[in-house]
Amino acid sequence: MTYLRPEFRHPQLPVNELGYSRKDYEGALSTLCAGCGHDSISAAVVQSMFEMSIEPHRVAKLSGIGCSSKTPTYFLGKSHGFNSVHGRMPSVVTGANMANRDLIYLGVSGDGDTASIGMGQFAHAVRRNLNMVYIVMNNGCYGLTKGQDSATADVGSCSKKGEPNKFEAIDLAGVALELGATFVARSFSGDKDQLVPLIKAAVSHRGFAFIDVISPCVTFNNNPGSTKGYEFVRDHLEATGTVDFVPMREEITACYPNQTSEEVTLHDGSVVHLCKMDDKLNVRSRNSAVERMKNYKDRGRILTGLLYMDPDSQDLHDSIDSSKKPLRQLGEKELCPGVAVLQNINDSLR
Amino acid sequence: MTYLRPEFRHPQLPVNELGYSRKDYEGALSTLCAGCGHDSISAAVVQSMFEMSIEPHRVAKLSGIGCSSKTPTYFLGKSHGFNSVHGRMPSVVTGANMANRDLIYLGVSGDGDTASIGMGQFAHAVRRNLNMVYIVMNNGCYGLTKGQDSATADVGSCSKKGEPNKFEAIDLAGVALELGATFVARSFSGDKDQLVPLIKAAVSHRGFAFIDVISPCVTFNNNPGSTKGYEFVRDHLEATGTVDFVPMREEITACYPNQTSEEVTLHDGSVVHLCKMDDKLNVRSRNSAVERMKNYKDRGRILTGLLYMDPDSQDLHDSIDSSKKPLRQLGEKELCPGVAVLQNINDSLR
Amino acid sequence: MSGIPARTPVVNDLVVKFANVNGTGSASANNLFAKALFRMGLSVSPKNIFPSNIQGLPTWYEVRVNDKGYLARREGVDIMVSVNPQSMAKDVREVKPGGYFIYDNSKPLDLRLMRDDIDFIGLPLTRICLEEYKDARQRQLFKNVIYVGAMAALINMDFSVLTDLIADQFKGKEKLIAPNVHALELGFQYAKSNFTCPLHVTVETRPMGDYILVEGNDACGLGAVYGGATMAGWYPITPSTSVVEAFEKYCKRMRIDPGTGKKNFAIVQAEDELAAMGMVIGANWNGARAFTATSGPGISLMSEFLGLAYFAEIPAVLIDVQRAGPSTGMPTRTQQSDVLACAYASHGDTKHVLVFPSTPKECFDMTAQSFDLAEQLQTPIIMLTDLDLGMNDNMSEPFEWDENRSYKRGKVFNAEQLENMSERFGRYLDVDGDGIPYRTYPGTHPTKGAFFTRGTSRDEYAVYTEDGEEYVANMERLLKKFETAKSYVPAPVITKANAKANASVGILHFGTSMHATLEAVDLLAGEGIAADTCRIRAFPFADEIVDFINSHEQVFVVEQNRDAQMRTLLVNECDLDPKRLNKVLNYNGMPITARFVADAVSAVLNKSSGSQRKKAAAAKA
Amino acid sequence: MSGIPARTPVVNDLVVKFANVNGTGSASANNLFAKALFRMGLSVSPKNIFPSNIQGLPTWYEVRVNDKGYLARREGVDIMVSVNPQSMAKDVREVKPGGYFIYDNSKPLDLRLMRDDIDFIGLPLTRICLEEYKDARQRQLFKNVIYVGAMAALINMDFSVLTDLIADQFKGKEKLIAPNVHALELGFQYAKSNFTCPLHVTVETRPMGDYILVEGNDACGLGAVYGGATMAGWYPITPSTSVVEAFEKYCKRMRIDPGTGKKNFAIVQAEDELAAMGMVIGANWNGARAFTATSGPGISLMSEFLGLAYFAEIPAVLIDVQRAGPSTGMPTRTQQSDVLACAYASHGDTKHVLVFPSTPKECFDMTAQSFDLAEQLQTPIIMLTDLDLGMNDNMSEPFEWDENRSYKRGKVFNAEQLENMSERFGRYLDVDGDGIPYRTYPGTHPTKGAFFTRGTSRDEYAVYTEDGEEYVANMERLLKKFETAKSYVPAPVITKANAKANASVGILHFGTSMHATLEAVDLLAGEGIAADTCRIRAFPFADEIVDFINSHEQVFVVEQNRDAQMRTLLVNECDLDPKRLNKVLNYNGMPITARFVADAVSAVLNKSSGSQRKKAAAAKA
Ligand SMILES: Cc1ncc(C[n+]2csc(CCOP(=O)(O)OP(=O)(O)O)c2C)c(N)n1
Ligand SMILES: Cc1ncc(C[n+]2csc(CCOP(=O)(O)OP(=O)(O)O)c2C)c(N)n1
Ligand code: SF4
Ligand code: SF4
Ligand SMILES: [Mg+2]
Ligand SMILES: [Mg+2]
Repeated sequence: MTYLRPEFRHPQLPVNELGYSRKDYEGALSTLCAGCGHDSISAAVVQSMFEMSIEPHRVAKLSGIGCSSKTPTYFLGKSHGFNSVHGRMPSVVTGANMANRDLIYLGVSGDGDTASIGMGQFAHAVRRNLNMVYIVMNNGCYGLTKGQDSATADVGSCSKKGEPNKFEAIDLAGVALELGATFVARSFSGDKDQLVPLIKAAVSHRGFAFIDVISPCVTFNNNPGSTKGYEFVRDHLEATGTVDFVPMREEITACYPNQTSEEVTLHDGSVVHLCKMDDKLNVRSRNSAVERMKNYKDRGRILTGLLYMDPDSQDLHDSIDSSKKPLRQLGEKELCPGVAVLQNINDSLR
Repeated sequence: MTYLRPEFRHPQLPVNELGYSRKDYEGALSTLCAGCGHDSISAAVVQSMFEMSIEPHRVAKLSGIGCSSKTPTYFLGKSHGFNSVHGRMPSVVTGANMANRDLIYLGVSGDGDTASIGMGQFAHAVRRNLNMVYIVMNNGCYGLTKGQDSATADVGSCSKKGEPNKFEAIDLAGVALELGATFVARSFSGDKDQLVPLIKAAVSHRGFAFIDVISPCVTFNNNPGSTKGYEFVRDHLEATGTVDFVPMREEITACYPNQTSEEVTLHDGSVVHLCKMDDKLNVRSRNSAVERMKNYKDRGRILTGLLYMDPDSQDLHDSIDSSKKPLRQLGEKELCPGVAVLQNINDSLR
Repeated sequence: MSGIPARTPVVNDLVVKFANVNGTGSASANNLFAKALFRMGLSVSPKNIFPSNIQGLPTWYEVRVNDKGYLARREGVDIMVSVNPQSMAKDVREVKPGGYFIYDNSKPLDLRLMRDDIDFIGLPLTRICLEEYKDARQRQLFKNVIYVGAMAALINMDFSVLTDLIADQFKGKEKLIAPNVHALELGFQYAKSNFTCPLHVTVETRPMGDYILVEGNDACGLGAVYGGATMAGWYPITPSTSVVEAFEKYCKRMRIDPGTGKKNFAIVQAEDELAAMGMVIGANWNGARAFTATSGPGISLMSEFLGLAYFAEIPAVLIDVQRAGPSTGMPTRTQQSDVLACAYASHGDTKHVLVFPSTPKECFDMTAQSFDLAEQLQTPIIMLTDLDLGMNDNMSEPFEWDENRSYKRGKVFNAEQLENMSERFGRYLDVDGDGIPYRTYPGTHPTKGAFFTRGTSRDEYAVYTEDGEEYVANMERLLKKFETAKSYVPAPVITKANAKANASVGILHFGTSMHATLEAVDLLAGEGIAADTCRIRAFPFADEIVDFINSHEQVFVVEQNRDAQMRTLLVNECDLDPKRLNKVLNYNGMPITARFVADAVSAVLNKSSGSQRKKAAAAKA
Repeated sequence: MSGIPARTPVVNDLVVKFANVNGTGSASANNLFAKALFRMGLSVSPKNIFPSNIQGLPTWYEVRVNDKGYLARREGVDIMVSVNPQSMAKDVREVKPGGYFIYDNSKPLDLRLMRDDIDFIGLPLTRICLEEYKDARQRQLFKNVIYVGAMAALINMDFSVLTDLIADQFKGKEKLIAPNVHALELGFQYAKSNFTCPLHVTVETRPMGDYILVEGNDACGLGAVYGGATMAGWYPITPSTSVVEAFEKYCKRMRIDPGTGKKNFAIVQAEDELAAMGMVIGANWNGARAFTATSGPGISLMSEFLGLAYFAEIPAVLIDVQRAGPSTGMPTRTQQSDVLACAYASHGDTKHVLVFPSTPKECFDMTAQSFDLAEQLQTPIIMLTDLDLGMNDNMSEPFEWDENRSYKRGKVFNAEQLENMSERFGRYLDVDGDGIPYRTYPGTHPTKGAFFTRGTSRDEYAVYTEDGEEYVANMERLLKKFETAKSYVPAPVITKANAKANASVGILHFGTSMHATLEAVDLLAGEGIAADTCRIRAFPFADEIVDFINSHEQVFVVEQNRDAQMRTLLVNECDLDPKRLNKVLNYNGMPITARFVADAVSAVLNKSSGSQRKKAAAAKA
């Protein structure tokens, strides 16, 4: 049962460079629980794509299984989407990306989908530096199967069921850093101001851009005692700084006087500008990111924002040296060696 | 086709506390290639178990699939063994361990078996701190399928096929540390002096004890250009220090004057004594281990030896608070609630 | 002018359907309704029809009530209680002519929905709640209780049964009793004072039989406790999740060591289904009884491990609560469509023992028995239940346990036996000629009985070999073992229209197709067709099943999948002519009904008698 | 006294078997031997019999030679060339009476091995090498070439063919030619001077037909290049590894963009088989032709994804090079035992299109065609080959390619079509009535044609629904599509003993059972039994196959697995009486032989004619 959003056109809706309004980036009406963090992330995706003036059909959105993995239905209704199988979205994106390197690949997953059943595929998509944006909507539980603890639940955290979780949390950003991810960020579904520029930077990054977004499950894991509930997260957040995504040729805004700033120029000429709150962080250094994250964690704080990026990384296509022209656009002429060549091969086998 | 080792008894063979000779810890004749690193590791396992006077039948040895995973046939012929399926040994050990917490679980795997197909299961066995010794015989390639690069192959490393590997290596010790492993070591199949005490310490550790052993594949990945060949590894090794495993009640030997030393007492009273060559390492600090490993790596060196251990960790049985008596020894009386209870249940359902 | 057909009073034969929004707390009120009817001594079969979603989408609760013992779904809704505007249009259409559509008339009804062949009964649910309650959550919750109260008046339910139930339900939270009873009364009174109560469809108390009302999954979990399972490795997936949850619930009550307070069980939520199955195999290999529960996608993922367990001969218990299709294919609807995937799970030549429960009592019995079977046969036992049985309250005979029963642990040599053994221990030797070898647990004896477990590249002593003859001998022994299994597994249940002779029609069925099939026999009898039935309870198939087929002229196989999977298995494993087996297939995700079965059977009979008539006519011409 | 039976000269009919140690470089010498016979115009069918291990265990190379075009294995070794002391005892036993056992007599032979019904021929291989070569590696390598030289003398091979081959083989490394030829000569001369050459079994040149000698896996890789595959996602597993390796080899030659030097292909070694299949699905979904290759365990692991691709209707090509059992179950032996696992892969109601090549040429053709089929039918196509075909050199007709052929990309709307479309695009609408809907590639059109891909919870417009009727309609359309597939897939190949009438015996076969079956027909003819054959080349089954079965009295299905899996599929999908189909099953891991097939057939015929006789006798009595 799906509802199509009632169609009404507002003539004064603001439009972007392409002449599209935000509506052109929306999807079907969400069927998630009212207040679910995931819906805010969908909204941030809409906002980012709208602001970046990306043609919706140039985006392919893929996901695994879970409440989080349902969200691609709820944004970018003009993009092709693929709700695949549980934990295996990364491989599907890998294939899709190999077929056509010219689209933007947006993968959406949950903490169950990524940190449990999907751990292997996640690790290897990172390792290959697959050119995609990978968003984990991290609620520390399995929403769609009614709230079991996931592997990102903190030890001692209590979901609605009431039993404290017994195992150490897997920190997906930490794992991504360890495995060589070239863009790593963490955010919170409740912080759209931070999330939108992060998504934009991730889209512009060539390579694997990972955003771990803490996204409370209001139905099963938003109670006192849960370390992934709105209240707890809001109380324990700290940001690396404010991130500004500056498209090519636009001017960079300054930081507040007492902040240091760092700029990273992306391969397409756009710039990520970070006004740092934590001036010990060096976003171009993997070791620094690891150290800062642990430092905050040891103090019981959650460090959000841009953690690390390497704008000069080689993506999978670069590594395997595949043609610039998307493989799926190659014609029969380019693909089929023809009769004469086959004759030679036959001769070599006699 | 398997050969039984020719049986001849040497009356003067040295025996251990149990009166067993080294022979009692051996297995069938190896069918690996002559010179394969894996055989040296098998020998180190035999040596460790012999020296620790462990009754062979108290050990269960399990593995996945690969040349490395074949080795359990070649040591501890009096132990039960299980050659399971590719990449899934950790889950089989988990079940086995749940059934009987009193045996010693020795898991053997390869870099393909662990870092590729087995990544997810490996990560979760670590996370649960399953009480086992997990040895990866790491040759940077898929030996049994004839030498494809594995995910631990260094970028640029060339196997016998001659093509440089394109992807960043997964550092399994790094991953284990990131995921919260409570005992992490790295060694080299050619360094029995280092490997034997590490295995002994791992056996004594309660929790997940991980040893990444670089183990050259002489047939497919021992050529110049390979960073997992004997020569390269020998040239690039550095050790954290010399490790001494000291069973309970024995005296601890001193270090050389210019070395600092660190001692870790295990839950069974035995002590791991580390004479440090790298005095910046603190083996009780996870962050220190991570930092030191990266430090050596950045300098193109391979740091071996004991990297980290937490002797007070809770293993999976502790976390779930299961009975001290092995579950498989519980009798029908303890397991079956009986007729009267069932009657009550029926009544509650009317 | 009303188009309502003439109504004659109907007692104890109705279908009531509640249309709700999921996540609004309607479940407990609806359960209250069904359970009250159950306590009135009636047969009830409530069905939850819910979306793959947590909150906000339409969900239905359909209760069929009768006093004939019928427990299948029945088509045709007599009374629709509509509390979800989202699905109202569809819901109105579903009411059968002469039925009732009960709705919240706090807002006016969309007139386009009106039908003149049914009655519309408006209850001002929202208005009453607004007046009575202040708290938003209470307003939402009690709305559901109020319509149950109204239903009590409308169909003449025993009100005291309802209030007793409320008292039972809130034992320990007595404060909640009064407000709930009050809500019931609000509805009851409103209906009494505004409508002629009761309607033409009513219920009446009957003597209560010896039944319980429980979800199949709950019974499986309990069966695992009684069956001696100490380990469960699992991964959440609807509709199987509640099996392990029930196991945990009962273990926490009955498996805490009284001395130490420690757990005499271990439950590990795995990282995925491959790992869950690996854990089960590891634990069983090591001598514990371990199991897992999953649904379709899990079966696919477990298949490599299932093959290994088959070849390496490791016990394992796997409960497959079937649902429709892939993860994005109606995961919250019921089907029996994993029969083939389970019977032949894994690549290569494999066959697995399957058991098929039909009721919660059988879920309990067969789960417990599966642990015996797995260890006796040293192979995985797959129990095939489904969403309908697993997640709906099912009426069932009560659970039973024989005091004198003891676990059958199969052929395992202990330390003493090994010590006294003079010959060489051969893990895969067919010592007894039944195809079942002896095993040993790790750690049993210092020098004897150790062996190396692997697939099929080994001889009878578990020594590595790639010899073709050894391979063939082993594979044939496995076939022999499968043959042996026939006499261990639950026997089929046969019903006969006439005790002394075979009817000409024979209907095979299994699992949740049972209720519809047995009721269909009565419907067919009404049409003058006598039919015998044979309920398959296990694979490999007992000889009685083949006999049943051979001794009936027209044979039908009732199942809830598209591809007639059980029929395939029958044909293939019993070397039957497929033409002998007519298909009766329901696979829209809704539990099958008796009418569906009866119609399918008589359609075939009519056709064949038609063609016989034609043939006869042709012969005459 | 010699027990050697009387020998009469035999020309062009022998089996030579080389017993080696793996990892000692024997493969290239053995290949040289087989290829020389091939170039002499003879039929050769070399079989590698190797362990699941890299170095040091016994390995055999068996070459059957004849001039009748027979390409199956044949029982009975005429000449055993034994260079492996490990397996010598077994190897001596295998020689047929009157045959020869050639061994390295540098060390004395163990006298206990002696048999008096065969000849022992000692070649001082080690000694010659010690004398001739200094380098240890050379000593090992040339030992193998020397025995080939000796064989040339012993069975009268054309020596110039061997030297030509050496020249071809070392093109570019000319320095190596002379020492190799020298080694050949050493063996040749030694045999000439020490034995009466030739033996009673010899070979003789025949006119060379239009054949090639190549491994099936190589042909698959080449077929993927010609078929337009641009992406392969794979995970290494014996015996499928060389499929993707061949694809890579040919791509590197023929798919490098001449302008940029970039690769017009992408090969990704996945982390496991689940990922490999996911990649293939992703790439095909996005409009590229992509494939994977695997063996049994991979099929198990891919089954969830295969189900998704079936329901979501995504093209995919999967090559399953079959082997025996689980990972630890004879992975280096051949079988045809994944037929059922592939046909019904995944939970739920699924069916997959299968193709079965029998020769390298068909590997090539069918791989290329599979990409057309996958896109035309929008479903996975699984090609079932096996270790025997895939990893052994097989004689085959040469590869062919029709200049005028063009890729059939199936029903895909492009931007222009979408632009001009007035009606709403429905991804799963059955527009043409053949069950095959239209798809679009991501990124095609700014506003039209986008859809959301998921399993079955959707309507014809790919909009989410859990409606039961939509589900059923979709599932039935999938059946219709499967019916349509019948006319797309490769047709069966039928041979008839007598062109004008049907023989009473009909033999069905597929894949690598072809050679044995066709030869068995000749053997049976020798026994006075006429048999027709029908080679199944695809599932779903064409009507001709059913006709073939119906028009033969005694029908046999030849296959290389225990459970008669193809027969199951036939019975089930064609609604056949299983009693009509006799099983001929070989599953010891060795390629099936003609003798095995012929014996199995005549055993059944004798039994049934025996029982007919009995009946006749009984009738008379
Ligand atoms: C193979 C498989 N196993 C299990 C499931 C059941 N399942 C559906 S969603 C889900 C977990 C979802 O958790 P997460 O990814 O964190 O998403 P959330 O719902 O929390 O957003 C599970 C286990 C499935 N669909 N497929
Ligand atoms: C499911 C599955 N996929 C693939 C294989 C084939 N296979 C056997 S061993 C192996 C890799 C072994 O590599 P590694 O673990 O590094 O062991 P090594 O041989 O190098 O010691 C593979 C891919 C298999 N047996 N099972
Ligand atoms: S269950 Fe949790 S994660 Fe799922 S939609 Fe509801 S709030 Fe969101
Ligand atoms: S192939 Fe490599 S890993 Fe395997 S046995 Fe030989 S040397 Fe060892
Ligand atoms: Mg989650
Ligand atoms: Mg390896």
